[in-house]
Amino acid sequence: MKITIELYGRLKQTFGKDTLVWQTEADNPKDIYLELCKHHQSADESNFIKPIIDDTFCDWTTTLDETHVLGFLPPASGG
Amino acid sequence: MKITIELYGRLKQTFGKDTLVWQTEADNPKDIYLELCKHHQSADESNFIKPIIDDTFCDWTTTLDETHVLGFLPPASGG
Amino acid sequence: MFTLTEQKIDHNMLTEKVKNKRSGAFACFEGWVRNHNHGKSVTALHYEAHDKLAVEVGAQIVAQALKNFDINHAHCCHRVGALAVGDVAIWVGVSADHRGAAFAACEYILNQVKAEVPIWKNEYYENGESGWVEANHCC
Amino acid sequence: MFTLTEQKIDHNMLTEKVKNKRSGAFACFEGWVRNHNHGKSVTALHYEAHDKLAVEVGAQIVAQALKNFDINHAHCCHRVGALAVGDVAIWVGVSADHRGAAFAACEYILNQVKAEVPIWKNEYYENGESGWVEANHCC
Repeated sequence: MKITIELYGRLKQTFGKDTLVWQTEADNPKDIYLELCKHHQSADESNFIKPIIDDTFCDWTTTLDETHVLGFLPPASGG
Repeated sequence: MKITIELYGRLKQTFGKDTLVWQTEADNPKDIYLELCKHHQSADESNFIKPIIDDTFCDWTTTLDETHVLGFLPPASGG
Repeated sequence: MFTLTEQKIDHNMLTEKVKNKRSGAFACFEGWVRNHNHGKSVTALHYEAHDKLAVEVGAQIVAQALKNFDINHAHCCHRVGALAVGDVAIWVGVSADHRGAAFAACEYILNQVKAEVPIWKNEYYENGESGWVEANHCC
Repeated sequence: MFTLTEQKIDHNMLTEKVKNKRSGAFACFEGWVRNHNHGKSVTALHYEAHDKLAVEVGAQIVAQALKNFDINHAHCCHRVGALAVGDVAIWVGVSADHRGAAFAACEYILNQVKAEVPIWKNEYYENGESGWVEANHCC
């Protein structure tokens, strides 16, 4: 499937874009995130990063379909 | 001697005036304070009260003369 | 309550949100954009938020503070967009009957917001570089 | 610095006294006149100070805070004279590189000023009575 991915904060730098459309056989945030890491030769930071689906926090293992917008939030650095 | 005494905060109530001239044989803040307490049938609170001479903190045992202005400060209650 | 704003943070307006006649204590914190970080000269910075989730998570933190501490009102406002050195980035205000709870709740809200609310800081340096700030120990 | 004022306390003006470009953290406390104390309805109050000694002792406390804590600037202002419910009686502001020291120094200054600075509060109650407040646990 093709899934839209939104990136926030420093993940825009890591993955080169604010938003991208990703072609994948995977169907959950964790596997898709790991595909992105592999593609960009970036370390797995899933312990620190939070996945969201349609602007709502979700589990890494939630099943996705093409209607969903997936997002990755790096650790907060406000204040 | 006759000494001028300034009273602050609730000590104005205790001793009935803001300022008074006190006739005494005593020559230090502690003895004069105890005379005032006796005269007004008020408890000795010298553990909590600070004496001042000419607007400067002093010891209870400092020797006074008639040129001095003696003052008594109750515990702070600002803030 | 928790709010985001693109405008300059207005202390007096925000204080009105927590003001009331029974409170004797008001503790407040402002995070200011400072001119240095990790040895680099900072000229400006940009805060980005996930607006919806920032407001949700921020509101949960303020609600939790109202449960955890003996306080009357609390508010936190975080600025987003472009900020200059000296600008206020975050404002936290708490009113309470007594000072201990006001200070404790104010510090709690600040720490939780910095750790949990999805807002990210991009700093611009004098040498022309810029960078997303990783862990934020700025204030 | 420590100041006394008979005017309304002006947060923005006082904040300028501690503002600087290296500080990322600003902690502030205001003591507000509240409408009740020890179960009585308060309508107004009056603060009296020994002006000279209040300023001396207050300045020593602020100087000690600058020694004890890793902060950049600190100021405390106490209002004297007649105050109404909701008025600000005391303002403490501290700027620092980091938030921990700012909060700690602000609370230190407040506690010391309340305990040591020769200022006394006379409260006026709804029932027509008034009284000098003994120990002040108001804020």
